[in-house]
Amino acid sequence: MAAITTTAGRRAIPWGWIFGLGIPALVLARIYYLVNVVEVRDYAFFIGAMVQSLQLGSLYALIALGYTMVYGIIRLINFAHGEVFMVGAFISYFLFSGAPFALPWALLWSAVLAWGVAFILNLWRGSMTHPTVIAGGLVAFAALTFLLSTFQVNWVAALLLSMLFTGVLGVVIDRVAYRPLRGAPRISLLITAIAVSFLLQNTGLIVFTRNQTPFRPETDWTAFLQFDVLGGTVYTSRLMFLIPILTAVLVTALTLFVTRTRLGKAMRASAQDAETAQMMGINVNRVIATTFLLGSMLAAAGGFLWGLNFGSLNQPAVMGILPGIKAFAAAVIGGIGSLPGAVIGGLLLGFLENFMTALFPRQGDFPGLTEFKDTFAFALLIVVLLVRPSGIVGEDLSEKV
Amino acid sequence: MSMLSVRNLNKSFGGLQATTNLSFDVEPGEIVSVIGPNGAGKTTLFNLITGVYTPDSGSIELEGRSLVGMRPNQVVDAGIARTFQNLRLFTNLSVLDNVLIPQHHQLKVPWWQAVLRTPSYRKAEAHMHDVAMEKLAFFGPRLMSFRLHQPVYVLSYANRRRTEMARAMATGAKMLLLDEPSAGMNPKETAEITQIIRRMRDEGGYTILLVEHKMNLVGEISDRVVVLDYGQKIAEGSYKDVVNDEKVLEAYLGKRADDDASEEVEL
Amino acid sequence: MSDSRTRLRNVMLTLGVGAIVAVLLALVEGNGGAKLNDTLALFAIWGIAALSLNLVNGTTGILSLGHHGFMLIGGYVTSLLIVPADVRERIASQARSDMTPFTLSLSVENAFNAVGLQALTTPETLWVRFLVALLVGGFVAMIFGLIVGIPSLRLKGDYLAIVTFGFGEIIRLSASTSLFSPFTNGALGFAGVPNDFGKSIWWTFAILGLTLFVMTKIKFSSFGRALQGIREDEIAAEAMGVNLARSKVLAFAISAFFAGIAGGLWVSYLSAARLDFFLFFLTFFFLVAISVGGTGSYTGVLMGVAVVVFVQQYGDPLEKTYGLPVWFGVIGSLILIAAAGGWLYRKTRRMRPVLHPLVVVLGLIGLGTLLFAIFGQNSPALDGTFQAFGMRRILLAVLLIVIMAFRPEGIMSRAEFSWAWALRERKDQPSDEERAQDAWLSNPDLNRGSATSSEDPLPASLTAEDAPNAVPFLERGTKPDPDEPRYGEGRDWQPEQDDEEEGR
Amino acid sequence: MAKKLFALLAAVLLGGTAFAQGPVTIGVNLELSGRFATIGNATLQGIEVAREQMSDALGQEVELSICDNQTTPEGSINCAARFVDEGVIGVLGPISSTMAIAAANPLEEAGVIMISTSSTNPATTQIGEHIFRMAYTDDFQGKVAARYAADDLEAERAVVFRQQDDDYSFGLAGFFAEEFESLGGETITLDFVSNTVDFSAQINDARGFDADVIYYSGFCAEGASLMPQLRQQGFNQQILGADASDDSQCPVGGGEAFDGYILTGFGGADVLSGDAAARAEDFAAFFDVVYPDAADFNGFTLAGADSYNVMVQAVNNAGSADPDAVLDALQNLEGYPGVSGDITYAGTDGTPADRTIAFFQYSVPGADGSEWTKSSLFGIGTGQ
Repeated sequence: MAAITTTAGRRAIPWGWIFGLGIPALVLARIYYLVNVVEVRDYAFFIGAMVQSLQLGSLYALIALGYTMVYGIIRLINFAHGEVFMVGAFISYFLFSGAPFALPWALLWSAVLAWGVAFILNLWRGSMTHPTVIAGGLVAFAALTFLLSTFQVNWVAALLLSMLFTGVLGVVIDRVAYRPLRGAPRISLLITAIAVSFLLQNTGLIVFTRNQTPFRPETDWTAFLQFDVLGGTVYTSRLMFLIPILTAVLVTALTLFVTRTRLGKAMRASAQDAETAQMMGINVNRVIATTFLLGSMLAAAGGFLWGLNFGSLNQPAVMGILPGIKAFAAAVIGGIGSLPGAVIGGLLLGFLENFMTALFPRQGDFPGLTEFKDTFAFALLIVVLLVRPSGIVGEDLSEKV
Repeated sequence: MSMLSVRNLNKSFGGLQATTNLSFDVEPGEIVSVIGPNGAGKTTLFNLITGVYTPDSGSIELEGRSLVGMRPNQVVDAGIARTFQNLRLFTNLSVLDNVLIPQHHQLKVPWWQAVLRTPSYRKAEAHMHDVAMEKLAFFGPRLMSFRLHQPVYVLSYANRRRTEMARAMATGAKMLLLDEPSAGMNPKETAEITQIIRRMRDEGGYTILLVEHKMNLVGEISDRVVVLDYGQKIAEGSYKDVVNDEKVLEAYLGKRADDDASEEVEL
Repeated sequence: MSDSRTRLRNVMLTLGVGAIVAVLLALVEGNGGAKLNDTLALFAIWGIAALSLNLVNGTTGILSLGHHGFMLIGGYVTSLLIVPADVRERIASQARSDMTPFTLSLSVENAFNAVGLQALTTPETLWVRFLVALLVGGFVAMIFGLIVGIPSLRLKGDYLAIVTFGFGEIIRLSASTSLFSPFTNGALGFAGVPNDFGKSIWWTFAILGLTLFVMTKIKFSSFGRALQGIREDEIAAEAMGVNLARSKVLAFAISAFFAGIAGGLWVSYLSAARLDFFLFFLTFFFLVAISVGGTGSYTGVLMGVAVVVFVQQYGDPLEKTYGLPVWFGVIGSLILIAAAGGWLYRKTRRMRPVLHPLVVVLGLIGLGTLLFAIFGQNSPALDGTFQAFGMRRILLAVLLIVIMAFRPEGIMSRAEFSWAWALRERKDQPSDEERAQDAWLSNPDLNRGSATSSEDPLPASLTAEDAPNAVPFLERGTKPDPDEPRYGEGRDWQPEQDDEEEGR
Repeated sequence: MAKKLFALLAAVLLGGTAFAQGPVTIGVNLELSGRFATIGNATLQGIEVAREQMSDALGQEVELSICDNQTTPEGSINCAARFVDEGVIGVLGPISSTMAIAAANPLEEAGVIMISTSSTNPATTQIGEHIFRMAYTDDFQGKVAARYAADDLEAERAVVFRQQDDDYSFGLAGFFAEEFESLGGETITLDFVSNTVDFSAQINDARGFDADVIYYSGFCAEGASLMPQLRQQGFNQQILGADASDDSQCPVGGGEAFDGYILTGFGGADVLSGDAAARAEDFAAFFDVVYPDAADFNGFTLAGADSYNVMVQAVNNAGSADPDAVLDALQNLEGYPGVSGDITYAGTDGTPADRTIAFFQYSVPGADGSEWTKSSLFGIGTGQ
């Protein structure tokens, strides 16, 4: 827990406004300088960079939401969330690409996911030996084996099914690895999260594939798109519309669920104080399972769109690490524990990465900031954690003596 | 020159005014008790003195040196040690270690000499060991011999209280802040603690500032009493005249229904 | 036994064991294969790194995930200083390498020549240059350790862990950028680092012994106690005068120094310095070693490292390609064992119903797969082979999850191997004489009969309500003063309930 | 000194078969899993088929001790340590320079011969006299590509994409840029690391340079992401590649972005001249019998086969399994009739003289790159 007691009232300087207005002004000035004075770039290029940042930012936001929700409820930095994002992407690949799992792996996956479905039903039916729970489990097992081993679907169904499967997988991870540690100190919980992330990485290498896979579902959303604006041409694709819109839909759905439904209210209550919520009759285990379910579903959506955006998926052991940690940085920058914070943080990080490399291009012997592209996220994460651990939107979670 | 002088101390958390221009002094060798109903700001006062919180305004001076803005370990260097209301001992370490750690800040030997166990380090270690034994001996044979090396979580509640007191003394501080030392103790143990506190003052030469709820202990041992209510000092003086003070009764027992203040109330 | 005599005895015993280990190593190096030699060297190198990480994780209670970053710095500085001249020409001649003539001239050999120690630049005295390069690598890593230590003053718990992870990744990612590539030869790194130090058991075990010496001396010194105080309760430690800033930064710096040394040896072991030798999996392996072995004890950490190195080096049968029937048989029997374990667990805990549906379902699946594997050998579904690439890391990950769930404090938890423990000198177990005296102290009335040698009974006046100025009752220290008034002669008082021993 | 003594001691004590006339074992250290799995397995098939053709040396059965280095330097080092323990007569592979350099150090010290089937980085054979290679070197491959870009494509400005954490790609990009600039052209080099998927930053840098040709010295794993993104960002210039992209992963992974992609690689039958072409053809025929459905029959397979042939020939020439005898037999091998052209090690530092390098071109009609074809344009010998 961040242990800085930020005493209110001392902040005379409105940092919010200074950064809020100052940075955009600096960026515009630099763009004007690059376009008119040095003539290295044209306005269209920056609009293109803006579009790319929006796409990348939405992807980071989708993953960051998972981090924020899990941290809000059980104060755990879910290191394995990056790998859940990877699993979601690969399951959707196997579903739409017509390269179904071999029978043994389909059996393995469906056994795990069926047990997860049974566990979810158990949360609502009370005990694992309840007839509907067992029936649900077996039906899920049969359906999943069939689906994973023979089926080929179009990309929309693949996206939805992969979200469902990965959601259930998230619940299974919580049930197996994190539940025995409910009362444990948070450091051992973090170490288990690291272990789970390594486990998923290497299982991915065995179950999915060992080298980079092309990710090209039959969809015309990835068709190229060029339009001329302000004297230059912007090269992008139709994804420019699909990714932000789909992200907006998912985020509003999540916000509606959290604010409007009873379970959502229970989630917010448990985020405030899990013990008291339990005393108020809230089944905290059900709430935590729902949090993992929703967080993992969003991560799976993020994985699918990530594949669409870049056209290929990295090998499982590597794909989830960098996006996972950058999304966590986005969650912290936005304010860990608050949903809007995660979205803001994600978009901010997307803009930072794309615009820093666009604003400081290669000129003469100045090599440009391309090499430092990945280190921005870490640098920003450390600065935010030191200066303002509660993030842009988040509230102060300091610890009382 | 008073040992501790607090001059119009103010501290507020957001809206809540925890301490409002509180001033009092503690003379060397004196035992002063701070009493008041729950939430009167007693523990906040301790946290302000020991540097855990920084006051909004006002001054705290130990023998003339201002403590405001010091980190807790600097306050201990200055000469004030404290015990905690809810026993914050190093539970997994042995009793001996618990009493050796407070002396670490006085160790002048650099770390690499400690690694090489140079004679100067061995001498300092032996000295620390003797000081620890002397402080523990203060509580008689209970904490000595075999119990020295047992982890603290094995000890009984009373022994843990005694270890915490010994730990506070071992810091080499001149002044002790005891936060409800007799909390959770039966009458016999309370009496024993009363003796010990008096001996600490007489033989150990400590100046003691005490927060306590048990009036018989406060009455028996304290030279002066300061009464706090809602962060303000409402009375100060010897135990006898403070007990009958009108405002103190009001603070503890609340206003009488028919406000007939003339009657003398035997506490 | 007087204190100095026990210390002498302990030193002699330790030297004896050291000699035995040296003899064993001599035997092994003689005819052990290259693989066994490599495994022992790897055990020593990773032991150094794990011990230094445990100084921060175990002793000070701060989870640091940036250890691979310090090893990278140590490794690269050591290799920059020690790489032989012909490799430097090859790098210089390489098309477009970013290394400038200045950075290429940074070597201990040139430094010795400049300083006039020509005698030490001969091939025979390579070990002197390697030692100097190792120490310089350690110091540079130590400086980075100080930098990473500073955020640890403001942050705690999982936030601090993430910041250290961030530092580790920044170091790794920026090492190949144009800012640092003049020093690190970009992502290519250095080949041809002399590996007769990293691979030689003598060097690695000597440095492991040195690390163990320093770490134990720190842990059992006043500085080590202060660090453990910080682990137990940071607020209480600061309230007792421990300077948090100085102690934490000290722990980080020493840990980073030895991480740099381990990095230098690791580079020499692999005879090349490349960025993908210092990925996060190194820190993960050390984390497994520490958590499995026991965070509070160095003996435990070394046991953990032994487990990790064994799995890493001799785990390759796990990753061979086997026929599908073999795989099915293994998975089937594993599920069966899990089911049997579940059944046994429920039986011993007398949970109702013993045959929980999950146990039954698992048993059926396991049996089914096993039978299918045995009898369905030649059916089309089972031909073809399969290789479980990365199975060793899965095994380590599962091991860590299980350990964290069932025994978070590790095998040895805080129990440290010491000669006193080995020779049964348990100081914290009371002898029966002391036990009697303690019982008497708490309940003089009850034990009046049994307390045979009660020369130090409880004071009579302790609980007399009507004694305003009670006589100073407790005697000083354990030796009773003859002229102190004897207490406990015949006054009557209620026996009080001071329940002495309530265990945790 | 201690090392040599130890190596001999280990060899003898371990029932070292180096001297005794036991079975001749040849170590095979290849990337059978991980990033270069397709090229590694293609090379292994080449070695196995060559062993089918000629399975005995000195009258004994030749045994292959296969070790998968999982495309990691430490895996390659472990394999090398295993071969030192087993006392093999020689080691074939690895295919890539990074793994080859990692394995070459311990093998050179233990005095074991190593022939890297397709490592083209000059540094590999410079490690020691026991280290040979079957392929040409990158400086030749870079020069030829640069000359083709400057003369045939009349390009003045070239963008070079380089994978900075790989010896092969780093060196090759350097040689191309050096030669291209010496021919009066102008180049900028853009770096990426292995497993990069998002090339937007590098493409942004390339945009300001309006190049005529793009040279890619990386592997197919990253190429399959880079090429589509280049096409999407409006870069329609001709793309030149190297032998690392001679791998089915490229056209299948990159799809139609690889249509018209020209690459340099190991010469197959149709670029060799005279009887070398004939030998290559009947090897290809024999190969189809053993592996009818092999997806990748390319220069790597031929290089694997020739490495095996040359090793066995050296053992036969030496007449005994003594490492030093085999070494100098290999060192003055003259004009061996290999399936990938004549092989001569005499007078070289381990790089065979006069290897032919071929220019191929991909044509990928369908969008998803399922039916791609690779046609060879022409071949150039190292001599010219």
